[in-house]
Amino acid sequence: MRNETQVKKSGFEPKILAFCCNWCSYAGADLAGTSRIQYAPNVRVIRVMCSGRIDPTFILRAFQVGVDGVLILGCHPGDCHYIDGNYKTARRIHMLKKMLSQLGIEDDRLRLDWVSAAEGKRFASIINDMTERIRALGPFVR
Amino acid sequence: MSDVRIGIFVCHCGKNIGGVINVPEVTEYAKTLPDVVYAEHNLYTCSAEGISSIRQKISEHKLNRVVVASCTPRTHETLFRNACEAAGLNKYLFEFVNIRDQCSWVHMQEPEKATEKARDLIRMGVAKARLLEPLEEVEIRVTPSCLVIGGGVAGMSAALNLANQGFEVYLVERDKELGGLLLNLNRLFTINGKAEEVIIPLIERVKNHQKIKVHTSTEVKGVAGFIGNFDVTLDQKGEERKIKVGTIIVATGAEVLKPVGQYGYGDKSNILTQLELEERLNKGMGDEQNIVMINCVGARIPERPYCGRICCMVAIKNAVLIKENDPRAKVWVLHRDLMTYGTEFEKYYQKAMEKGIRFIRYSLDKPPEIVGNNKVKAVKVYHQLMGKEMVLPCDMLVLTTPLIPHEDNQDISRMLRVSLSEHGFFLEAHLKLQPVEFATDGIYICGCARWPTDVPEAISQACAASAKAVIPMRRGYVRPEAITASVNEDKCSGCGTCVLLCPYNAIELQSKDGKKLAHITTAQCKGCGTCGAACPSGAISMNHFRDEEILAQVEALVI
Amino acid sequence: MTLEDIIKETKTYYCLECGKCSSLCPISRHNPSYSPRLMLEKALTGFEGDLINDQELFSCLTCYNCSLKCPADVDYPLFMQKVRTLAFAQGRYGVPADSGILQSFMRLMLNPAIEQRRLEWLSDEYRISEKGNILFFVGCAPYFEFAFEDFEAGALNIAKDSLKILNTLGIEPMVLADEKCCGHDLLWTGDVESFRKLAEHNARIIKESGAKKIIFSCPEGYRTFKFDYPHYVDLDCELQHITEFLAENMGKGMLDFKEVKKKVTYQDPCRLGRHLGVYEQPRKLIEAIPGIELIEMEHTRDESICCGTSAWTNCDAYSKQIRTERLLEAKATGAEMLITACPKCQIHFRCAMVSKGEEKGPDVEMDVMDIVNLVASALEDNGSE
Amino acid sequence: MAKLKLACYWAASCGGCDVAILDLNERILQVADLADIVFWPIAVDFKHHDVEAMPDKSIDFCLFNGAVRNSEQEEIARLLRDKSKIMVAFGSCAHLGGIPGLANFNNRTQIFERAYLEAQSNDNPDKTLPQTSSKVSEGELELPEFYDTVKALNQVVGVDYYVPGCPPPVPIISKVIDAIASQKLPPKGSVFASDKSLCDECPRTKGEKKIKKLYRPHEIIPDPEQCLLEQGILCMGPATRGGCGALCIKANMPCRGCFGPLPSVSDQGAKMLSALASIYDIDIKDEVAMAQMVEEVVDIAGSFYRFCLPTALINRRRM
Amino acid sequence: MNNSVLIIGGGIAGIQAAIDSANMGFQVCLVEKSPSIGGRMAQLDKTFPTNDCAMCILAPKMIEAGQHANIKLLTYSEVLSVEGEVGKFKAKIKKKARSVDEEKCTGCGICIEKCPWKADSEFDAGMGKRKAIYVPFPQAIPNVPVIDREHCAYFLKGKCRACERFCEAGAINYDQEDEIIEVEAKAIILATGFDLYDPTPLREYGYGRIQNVITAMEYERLSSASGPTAGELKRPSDGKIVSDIAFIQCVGSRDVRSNRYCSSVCCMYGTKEAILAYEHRPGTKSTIFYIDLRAVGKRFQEYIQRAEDEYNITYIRGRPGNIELNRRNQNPTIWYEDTTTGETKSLEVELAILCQALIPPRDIQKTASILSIELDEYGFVKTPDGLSHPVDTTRAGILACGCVHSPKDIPDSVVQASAAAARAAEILSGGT
Repeated sequence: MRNETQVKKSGFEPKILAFCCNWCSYAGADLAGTSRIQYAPNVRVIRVMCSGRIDPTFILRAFQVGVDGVLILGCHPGDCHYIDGNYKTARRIHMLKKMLSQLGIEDDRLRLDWVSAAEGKRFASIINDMTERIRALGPFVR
Repeated sequence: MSDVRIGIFVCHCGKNIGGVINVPEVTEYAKTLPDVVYAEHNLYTCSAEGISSIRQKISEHKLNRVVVASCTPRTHETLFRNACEAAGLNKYLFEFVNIRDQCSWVHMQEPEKATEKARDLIRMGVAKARLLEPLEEVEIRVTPSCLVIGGGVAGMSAALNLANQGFEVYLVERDKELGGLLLNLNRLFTINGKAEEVIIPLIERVKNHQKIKVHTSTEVKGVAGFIGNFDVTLDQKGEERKIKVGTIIVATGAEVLKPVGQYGYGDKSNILTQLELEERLNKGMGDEQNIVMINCVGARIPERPYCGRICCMVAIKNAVLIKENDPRAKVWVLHRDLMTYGTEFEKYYQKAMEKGIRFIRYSLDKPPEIVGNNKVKAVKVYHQLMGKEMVLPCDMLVLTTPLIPHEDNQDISRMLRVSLSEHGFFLEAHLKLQPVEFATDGIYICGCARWPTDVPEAISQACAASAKAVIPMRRGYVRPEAITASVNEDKCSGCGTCVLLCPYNAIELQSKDGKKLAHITTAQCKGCGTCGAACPSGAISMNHFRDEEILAQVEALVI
Repeated sequence: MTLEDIIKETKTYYCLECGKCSSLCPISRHNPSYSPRLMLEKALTGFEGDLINDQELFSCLTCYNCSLKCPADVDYPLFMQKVRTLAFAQGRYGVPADSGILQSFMRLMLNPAIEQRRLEWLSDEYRISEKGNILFFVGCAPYFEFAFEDFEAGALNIAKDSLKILNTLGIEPMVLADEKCCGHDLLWTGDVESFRKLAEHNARIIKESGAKKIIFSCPEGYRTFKFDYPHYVDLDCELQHITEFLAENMGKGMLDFKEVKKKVTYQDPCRLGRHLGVYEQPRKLIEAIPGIELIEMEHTRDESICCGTSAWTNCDAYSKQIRTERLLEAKATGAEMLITACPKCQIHFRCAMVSKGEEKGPDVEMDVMDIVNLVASALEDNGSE
Repeated sequence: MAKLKLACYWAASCGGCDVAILDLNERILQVADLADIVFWPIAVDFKHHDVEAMPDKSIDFCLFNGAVRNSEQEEIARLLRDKSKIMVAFGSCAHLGGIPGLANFNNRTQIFERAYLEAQSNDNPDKTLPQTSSKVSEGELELPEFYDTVKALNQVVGVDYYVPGCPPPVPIISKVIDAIASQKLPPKGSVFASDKSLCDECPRTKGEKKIKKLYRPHEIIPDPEQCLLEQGILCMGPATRGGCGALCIKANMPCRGCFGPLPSVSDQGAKMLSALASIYDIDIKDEVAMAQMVEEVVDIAGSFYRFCLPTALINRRRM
Repeated sequence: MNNSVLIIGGGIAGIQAAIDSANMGFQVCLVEKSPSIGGRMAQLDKTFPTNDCAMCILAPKMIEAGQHANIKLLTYSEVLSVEGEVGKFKAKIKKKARSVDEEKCTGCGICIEKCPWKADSEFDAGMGKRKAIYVPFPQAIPNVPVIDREHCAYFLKGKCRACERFCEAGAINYDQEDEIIEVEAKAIILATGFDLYDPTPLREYGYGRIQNVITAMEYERLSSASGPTAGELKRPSDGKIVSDIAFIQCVGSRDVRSNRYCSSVCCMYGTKEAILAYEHRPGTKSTIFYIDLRAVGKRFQEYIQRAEDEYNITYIRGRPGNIELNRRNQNPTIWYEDTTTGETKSLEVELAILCQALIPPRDIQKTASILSIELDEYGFVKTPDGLSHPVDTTRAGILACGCVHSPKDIPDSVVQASAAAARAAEILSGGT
């Protein structure tokens, strides 16, 4: 879990945007809630019907307006409610990460992961892990 | 854009939200957001009085956008959308902000952070709400009639179930008469009843049912349209007919694999498939004394990895019939696993053992070998469980082969725009959630066309498919959620990037005054947004999740 | 009786070839080349020759450990018995133990001309009667005395103590002078004809004696009279093992025991346990003796492990290993004495603890005593010692 | 009616746009009698102070090509903006930042080190670097300030119309001239190109948009008829405005996106990446294939932002 | 309730039949014995052959059934009697007192948090604990807790009342009584699922005697994220996380001494659970003892092939004789004959899992007599004309689907449920 001293010292509270798909990761986030699993408050979730809906433009725009990190959470491959939306997401994000590295944006600032509707604990651990990584990287200065 | 008047309702949810987030402060903050004309917080927005408050405030403040900040849309979005609709506001002008399951419940020890997060989330919700557009759920009328393709036991059972519920059925069968695979079966396992005893009465009931129009030696040439409005062209011996149906059930069955080139099949006279043995059993057996059956011929091999599910039972049933016909006959069944699953089949397997039928397990890497040039004289088999080679005298060799998909599944799949599984059978929408439905709405699948099944399973699937088809037909209309994609033809350059991305084949390039443009069949689109995200010209917009709306949320994240 | 008939009678055709019998068989756990399933597969696939001439055909202990758990309801020991009958008819038989002296005793008894001096051992302290309802079947105990020189078979003591206990209960059973071997070992090694002769003889003399009830101290005799004789002779007497009889009558206060401070464990003989289902009576009897602490072995009751040899045939290194392991299991309970209820178990266990010259004897020392001797020794010594 | 006053300027660009104007061939005469060129450093000898002397808004229209890379260019851009009624961003550099915009992958320090120190051809033992002002015997020399980030024209001054292309094709230039001449100008801010992507006018036949592998142009001889992207060649056509008449495509070369993004697209690179990744037909569980995909699209940022890095959402590399 | 169907059993089959009938416009009354619908499938972690999580499949259907206008949920209720005949059935249903007012309760869960009394959780197959006032599992529908009167201090000793004190909605009502509800229906669908065979009688396998011999359902709860060990495969004896395990197929199936039939699904769920082990801890070694590997459904064979190639799973054809305990490290030692080589060997593993048979629900006799339908020789529902009317029972108007009909996997149960709905629809529109 996050230790308090680390936060106080640097004082930097990362602002992280997460895209969650309605059927799996959003449901997993809700399950973390119903199971009262506590995690870092730095993430704001935008719900989309499928991770396949996320246009790389949204991610670039997020960094442009000063978000410190972007998290894409979709269904595990094979679980997608729309059969294979998450397969396209995987390819897009994989290519986008390479492009971002060329633009000097650290790899950890954009992360793609899979969370099923029953993995509340996994959702929380991803959020905490992402918050720590972004805190280590420091604020995203354009 | 008419002047936007947003109303926001923040929920305490008892202590669940209110206990962590400073709801009054957040509500005051919401009031400061642009275009927010009204904001209130209540103990339980989802309760009866919460709902009535929303309806009342919509008319009172002439709200044309509503934002509710409370639990999770997955369980309560429908509830609040209906409340808006009841107050005369289009239900898609509603945005849900999750400040319980994804905020108060998970940041209990950090109330100020939780409150700040709630403020951000509400700001994002309002930013999106401001750009929401009213959407009409397009009501698609459903013609209360169904096309059943395939007149086997599955097709006929589905047709009967539909007709008995008063729906008109067109039963189309490629062959001259109804019956399908069961016509040339002698007996059916488990109850050992004669195949005719099942199929003949079924055919009679189908033929005499005035609600069922039977079209034999007829093929389906083309299918256009979508759920509720399928325009089907039939080809009856060259003469074309057009019919209009609301739903389609595919029951085209499958065929028995002819194991040409395996174990000498085709060039040795006393080698048959189980199907040919059925005909021999129908007409009467010769005086063969030693019968050897080899199971898993052409199945569970790298080229065809699946198990034919019912071939073991067919083999055992025929073996029992041979023994009953001539107890002195010696029957060996060479197998690689005996798939007599369930209560009935296992009992039948025991009955076979009682009758003296002997089972030998062989392994894929040491298959049986045939002895004899123009006729099989013996079968050499390596008994895997004894680690010993055996030579079985053999007057008749029966090869048990699996059911394989018809070649023309490919054409039907392209015609109906439904997909095939890697084995060549039809691919259902979801193995567990929708086992007898296709991903495309309004088209259903049952029987061996979906996967090799025995008669009771085929009839169950047929009734299930009929149940699914009856739902839209009984209601008379379908109202798919308005979250669908739409193409702006002024922006679309017809590059075709979107066409193959759609898992539901809802997009195709149509030529319009000389130019190729993408066209989306709204009824088939499920609104996943994959095409919208990929369209390089930004010509596809996703209703209720438009680029502008999502970008507004992104921009609102950082003040 | 062809192999097919045997398969039908013993329902061997139900075999699922699952190997559960092999994994439960004490022999196949030690002898890698022995698998009851393979034996049976040879029958199912018609390799009669291999089956009949198989060296291991006579290794099966017929201890029922496999059939009791067989998911396909195959009566394997009966299958073995029937196949051995086929084999015997073709001159096949197992390797007799102790160079066949026991078999020769049995065969001698077949010869009517030979007079047995059977009751030599019967001193007058044991009161028997000419006429009566109850008959005590002595079995081959007298012959066992001479079969084994290098250790004390102790079979005769069992017979003596049985009489002693019966007398204490006021019962003076009949003991027949011309009683012959019950034929158990011959039947189980396939010599059905000899078995029939012995069965007919015994039935005749018992009928003549007018006995209504026969008490056995040897479970093999008890099983043979109860399950096998009915197929060959008709003899309607009530049959009971002595432990059953004592357990029934113990309660009447006739047997009062003195304290015996001893930790013991109990070996369920296959015939008494799995064949006949007698598990509780011997235990009730042992625990009735004050001061006795009965500790169960890990494999007990219907899961107890056979003493490793049956019908004096195919006793080999593997049988020795089984016995040794069983003794070690007995020792592991911390008991000082291993109680059994079958003269043969006692002989086999004692024989195992004696080094037979070629191999080093096991490092297991354990007193092995029949339950009858234990009970007799625990009686208040008002009777003659 | 009085002849119009035309100004042209060549900021951070290659000069191709100026040459393109001459490509009008005989039509240049029509321009000559339509307008007087009052400022065009490459072609006519008017000086900076001449422009300063002109009254504001006296120039009818100014064809400004080239991006803004240093303080001088910015100054002149502002000057011409004040002096001209219509400011036209002429060519990719002014419109989107163009090829010079790719310098945004580096900053001044890196550029100077490379140019003046590391470059093998240098002979610069005492490592001197250009300074905005330096004292020499003749007196004080001044140089314009070299910015870290290259900017497109509309990031410095207001722009009325955009003429895309590198260089803008002749038909479009003449269309601009006619529009100005006839005073029938499209709404402010519009781009003289098609609102649809190049695919709309591309002569090649389109089959299934599905690619297994991407080839560099030299690795494959493409079929002349079929869509290049479908043959596995990276063609920016789908994400680029049409209107150029598919010049490159007709020369059997893929489009490189010089006409910039479609009207409703805010980042050409992001959109092309999204389309390309979506139609890549590989199994995401196959790490090798996924790594292969990223390798095959050589220099992703460079290819997708070849002409429009300065106007992209993330318009420079973070140092 | 003119056009109405009574559905008994709220598992995946009952839910599917209810949704289909309701979507066809009929009124449905769904009766479920336990406090929440969801049935056996809710206890599963993942399901074969797709390995997608059971709850991801089940929750949407539960929510749809819970919110459907045409479906009346009667949970924590039992059918007492059924009179009449097809088209005119009258059923008496006892709705047991939950001691919580369903209208007022908002499912906030404070009462559960504050309740100090614990009991064995049936949902966790006895592996974990639950409170006296409880909801069987987090996603329960209806999300209204129930007070287990046998373990609640108030009902036992009249004190505590903690739940009442903390409940803001004032929903706790200790003197709520059982209610008898009359329901009319034209057709009845029986979908009461199955129970699991208790392997204790098979003493050779040591279940109940050897701690580290557990049943497949217990394993499923261990592996499930919402289970007692939050998904960590800790073995019962010392809580050690296991990495070398073995599965024994046909425990209680294809066995004269228990059930002679084959339970159809154990081969597949055995492999699935072995795959779960590998997923939880890559490198875990699993051995599966089988006699016929019955992978007959869609993509089942490939599933087994992948299990062998990628998940370090070894298949041995041989049915183990017995399991002995290695006292030193509490490891079960499995004795078996590898029938493909004829060798009798033993394998010591850290955890042995018995793939137990599916048996008819324990109260099937009572249900059958209430509905006066006949059962087959194994205790499943008898289908008189199995070939042409696979979901009918011996009584007109009463249909059966799912595992109460005979053991089958989830896809087949869902198909049969829809088939039962179709047959009921035929009856409701005047057919027979």
